[in-house]
Amino acid sequence: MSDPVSLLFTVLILSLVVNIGISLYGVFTRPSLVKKFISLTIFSDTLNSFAIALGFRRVVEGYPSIAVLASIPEDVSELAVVANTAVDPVPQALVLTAIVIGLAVYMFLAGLIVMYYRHYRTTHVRPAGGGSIE
Amino acid sequence: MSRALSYLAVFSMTYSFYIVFSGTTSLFSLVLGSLGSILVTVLVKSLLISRELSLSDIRRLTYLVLYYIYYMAVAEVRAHIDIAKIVLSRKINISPAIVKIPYYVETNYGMTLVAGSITNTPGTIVIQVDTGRKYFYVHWLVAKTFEPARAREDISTSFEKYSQKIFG
Amino acid sequence: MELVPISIAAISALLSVVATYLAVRSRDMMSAVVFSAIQSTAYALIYYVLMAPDIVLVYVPVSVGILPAVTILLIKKTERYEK
Amino acid sequence: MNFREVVIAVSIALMVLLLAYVIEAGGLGPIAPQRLRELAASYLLNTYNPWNIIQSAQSLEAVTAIVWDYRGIDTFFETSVLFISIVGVSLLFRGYREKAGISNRGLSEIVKTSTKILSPLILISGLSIAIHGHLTPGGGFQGGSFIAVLLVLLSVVFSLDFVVERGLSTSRLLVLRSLGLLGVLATSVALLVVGLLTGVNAYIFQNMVREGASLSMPPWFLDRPTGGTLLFFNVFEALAVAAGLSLAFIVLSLRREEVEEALEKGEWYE
Amino acid sequence: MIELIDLALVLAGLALIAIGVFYDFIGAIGLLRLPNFYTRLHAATAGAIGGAVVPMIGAALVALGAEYLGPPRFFLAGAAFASSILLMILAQAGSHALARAAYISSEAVREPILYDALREEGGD
Amino acid sequence: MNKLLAVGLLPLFLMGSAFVLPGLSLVVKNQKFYRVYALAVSLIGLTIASTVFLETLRGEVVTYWFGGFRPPLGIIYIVDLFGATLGLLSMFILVLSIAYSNWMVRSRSEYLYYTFMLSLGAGSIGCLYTGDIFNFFVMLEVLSLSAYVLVSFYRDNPKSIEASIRYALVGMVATSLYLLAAFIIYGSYGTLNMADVALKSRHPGVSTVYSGGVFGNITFSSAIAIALSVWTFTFKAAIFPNHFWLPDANPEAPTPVSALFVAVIDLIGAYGIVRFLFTIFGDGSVVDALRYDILFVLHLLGGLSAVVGALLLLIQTDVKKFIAYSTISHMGLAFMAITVGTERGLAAAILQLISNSLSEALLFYTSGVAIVAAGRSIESIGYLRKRKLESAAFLIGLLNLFGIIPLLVGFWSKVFMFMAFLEVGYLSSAIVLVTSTGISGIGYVKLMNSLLRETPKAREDSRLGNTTAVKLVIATTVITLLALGISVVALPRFMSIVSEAGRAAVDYLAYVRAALGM
Repeated sequence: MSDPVSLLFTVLILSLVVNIGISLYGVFTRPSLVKKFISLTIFSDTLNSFAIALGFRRVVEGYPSIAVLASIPEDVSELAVVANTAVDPVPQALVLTAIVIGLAVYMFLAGLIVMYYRHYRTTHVRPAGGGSIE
Repeated sequence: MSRALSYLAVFSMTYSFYIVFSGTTSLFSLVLGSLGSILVTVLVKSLLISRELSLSDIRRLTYLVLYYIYYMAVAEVRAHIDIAKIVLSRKINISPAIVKIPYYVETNYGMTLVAGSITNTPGTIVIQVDTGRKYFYVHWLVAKTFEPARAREDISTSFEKYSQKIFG
Repeated sequence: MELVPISIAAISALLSVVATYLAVRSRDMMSAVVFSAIQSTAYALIYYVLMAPDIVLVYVPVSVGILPAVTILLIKKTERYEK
Repeated sequence: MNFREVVIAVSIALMVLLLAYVIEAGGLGPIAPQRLRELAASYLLNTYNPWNIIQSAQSLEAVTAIVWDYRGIDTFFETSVLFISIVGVSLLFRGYREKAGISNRGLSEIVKTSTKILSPLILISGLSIAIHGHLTPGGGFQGGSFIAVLLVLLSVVFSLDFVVERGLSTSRLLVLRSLGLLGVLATSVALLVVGLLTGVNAYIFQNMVREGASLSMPPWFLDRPTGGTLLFFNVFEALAVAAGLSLAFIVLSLRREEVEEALEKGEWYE
Repeated sequence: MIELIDLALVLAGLALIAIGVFYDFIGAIGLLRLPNFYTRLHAATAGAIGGAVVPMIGAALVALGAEYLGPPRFFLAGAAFASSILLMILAQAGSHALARAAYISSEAVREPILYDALREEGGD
Repeated sequence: MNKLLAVGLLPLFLMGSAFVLPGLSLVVKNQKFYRVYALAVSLIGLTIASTVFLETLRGEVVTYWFGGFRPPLGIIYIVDLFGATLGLLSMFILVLSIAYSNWMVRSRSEYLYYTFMLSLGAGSIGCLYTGDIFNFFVMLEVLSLSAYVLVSFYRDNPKSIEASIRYALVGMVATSLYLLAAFIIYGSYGTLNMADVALKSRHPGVSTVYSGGVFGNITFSSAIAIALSVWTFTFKAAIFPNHFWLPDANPEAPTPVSALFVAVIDLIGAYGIVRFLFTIFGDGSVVDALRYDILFVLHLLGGLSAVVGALLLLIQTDVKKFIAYSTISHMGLAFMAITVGTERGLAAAILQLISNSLSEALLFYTSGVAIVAAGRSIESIGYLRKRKLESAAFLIGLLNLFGIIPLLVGFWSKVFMFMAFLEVGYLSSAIVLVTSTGISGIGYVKLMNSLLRETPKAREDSRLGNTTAVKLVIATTVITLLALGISVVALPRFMSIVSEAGRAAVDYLAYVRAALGM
């Protein structure tokens, strides 16, 4: 923990974790569906950021590079150079998928909320139907 | 002939932007990009050009370049110095007004060029355009006159002169 | 050397906590959208610093562009204030 | 703050504390480590590796290679989730009349002309991002969302009527979306179909030569690698995403009267 | 000779960038000091043209002069120049659309204003 | 490993056939075409699923490498007897439901309805076949989103929209938590392959090709990953504290979809629990101590939801809600059997899942006829009195759920569960089983009673004129129920298959060997 970079990184990850908490609180306690919707987008964004932070690494000297080969390599040894400096590409690929999936669900949810408003003339969760939203 | 020319104009604009945007000259990018540009040209040509082009339009293009240089050099510098003076002076000394000024260019492109030039010089912003009666409504930071004809002389005469030559 | 980018990331993460809190607490939906856009921008900065340009290219149109646009459409079609 | 909210807040706080503890206790390895995970190193070593083509995707960009080749089926179903969502939205608003009453005013002539000039530039930059997906950061989804932004811009600046008159009605957009997805599907089974026809072993989502499967997509186009299937995936995905996102936006921005009219002539059988 | 031209290009570019910094500053102060939405928009225009287009051209000149960058410098210059042109199109359309929307919806305060031709004719 | 192309092709085929439909809608306007199309597609799907089942029946674990990459590098589908059995079950119910929809669903947008039916099938098969933790998440989303859309299919009904929103909001949180679990597993195990994780959770020192060794303190991370994913699965399976969505969403969906819910979504919840707690983090893994606690808690929750479901079922006046609560009760029983932790318990749970899915579907199919004619109240069941086949089938479905006729599979599943509880000495669980059966029995008798009092038709509906399709579907389901019940007694091979399926879920070594080719 004496290392300042680790300390800053801990700050980053802990604030993401706090964000998870705040947004989940918003999803479960706010009465307005739109507010729930916004909180939900923040929630899944935070999970994605968490994964990106997982994929980050430090290199012996300098700053890590992106997971892209800058030019067409001439022989095998150039590949090892990239593997020694690049960040982890797997979480990025997973997050790419997760972002698109999230967008898909949110668009449908938005349509549902508009329809809900057409029927009930409010975006607040109705207490009827035997219970609250969660 | 003239039809092909209009396609060519849109194509060259698209393709040159593509080359600058992608930033490579590898054959891969050039060939695929030309295919893509042809596709885009076919898609948007009717949106962009209502009147087919002719060779005389080359002359117009030269005017466009000249106009651009003049515009950057003279009008913008003057307007920028003015607004710097206003902002930095001890007491803000402005007399804002919305004035009506007529315009005489024929095409929408010409109108947009004039309006864009007016808006891009600090101190004047086109708030509304009346394409039927051909009037701009301009918000003027330091209005010298409320008279349409006089205001036109102060604001847009020089822009319009070139715009008429370029777009008719 | 690597201290500067990491501190940018840490600061924007802290900023995002504030933005998230305000977005969840505010009663005006429009300002909630604005705060969530601020939070998204902070995240985009984090992704950029953490060397994920692909994610930035997806995230900026989606979370700073499309989703706020959809949310604003949603608010215009429904109601603006929470009880 | 009633009792329920307190319970929820406490349980969420507990979860957050637990998560923080797990991270701090090294549950995910050291924070900001120097070592790379072995799997990530394998991907980085193989993403462009003509000397060991059996595990290579022939793509300079590792993320696109993972997204469309190593984990291709993930991405296929990811894009079908988007498809389901978009078709779901249009199912939700089914029965509206497209042309009636949609605003045909748009913004002023100045903005319209500026948008006209910009439209080919936005289109070509979206295409460029998609075409170079396997060479530089970016890819099909990114390019597609660029193009979708143009269609959204057109429908805002010129009005929906204008977009529909130009042949991009919602039903056409849905067909375009389907076509893009069918392109993705066709690319993913292309080598399999060839293999079945010629009696050679091949895999679903096969790209280059693999263990016991000798077929391969073209690895090079002129002077750059194509990443085999990746180029086709990116282009088709860009088409699908552009059509899909603009479709969803148009449907979501329908005005109240139209939707209500559709609701009134409802068709609710049980 | 070529070095001299390069140097001149770089110096001219740096001068343009310096002007850009100055006008960004002007734009910021103007946003604070000017009284209402419409007048502030003028300051923002100064920030967009003087503060973004001009330094972009400066960056193009610097890139052209920086020979050690090799052939990619032409792309840098081209990209910077192209974005300056794009900015000029976008900035005017954006300012105009903002002003028009604000005027039509009457969201922004119009005062102080000496004369309003648009209102006298009933708008639109 | 290209042994069985069918495994990899099935979800892709279903999804691809769904893609075509919106495009076809411009060409073919006649909605009848889409009914035939969907039925044909799902029948082909059923054929493929049974091929896979027959292959795994030979004691093999079938794998398919997508893109030809070796496992930790690429995604693989890996199907053991357990997954194949459940896959066959859900495809079977999908075919029945689509055939039933041909009769029941009338809309101008029928082609879209079938799009979602097919994608629902693709999602469930993908979940059951996949051998990758992140791919499981993607398929879970395919499944969930199709379900949200189908619940809101009658969008003119305010209740459908409301139910869909409630379901979608919490469902999104649940799947996101699973996503977090997947990220955490990647973070600490450095791999996403289920078999790879299963191997490393038992032997942390092992280093596999491509993915190397573990990366962090796997005890902590496995614990939190299990906690998060188990929460998701209890939500999907509608177990007690997370059961609230099922009685909301299920009745508001079109009846064929309600019938499908049990066999598709609840089933995935149970499957996920078994995969995670038995195959991946099973016996002998680093989280052994915690695993027993979680199993115990789940056992408790299963018992609670069995009793609560049975109690709430008594007060329902809506027949679809009644069946939904009966589902909750029976899923609770299945969970109790799963979390006993023995192979016998798993076998009993599989039998219970099969019996429950079939009979709940049967109840929905038969009551659907009554609902069309006379509305959704419990009394409307009386309409069936004139229709011999339907009323007999309804009775059989109820008796199967009640579990007192030895001819039906429901009886045997309860017997095996009882034996499984006694084997490990869970006397109180056995008592809970009997009690919940008794309580729900009261409800079933009430329903049978309303079958006796004839209700007249409340509305004219053209669909009631021609019910051949319904009769076919109902007859098929009844025959399956009877055949299964009889084969439990008469065919010793049948029970050994069920036990093998249970054993396959526990036998992680065979799973890992097949996946990693060791």
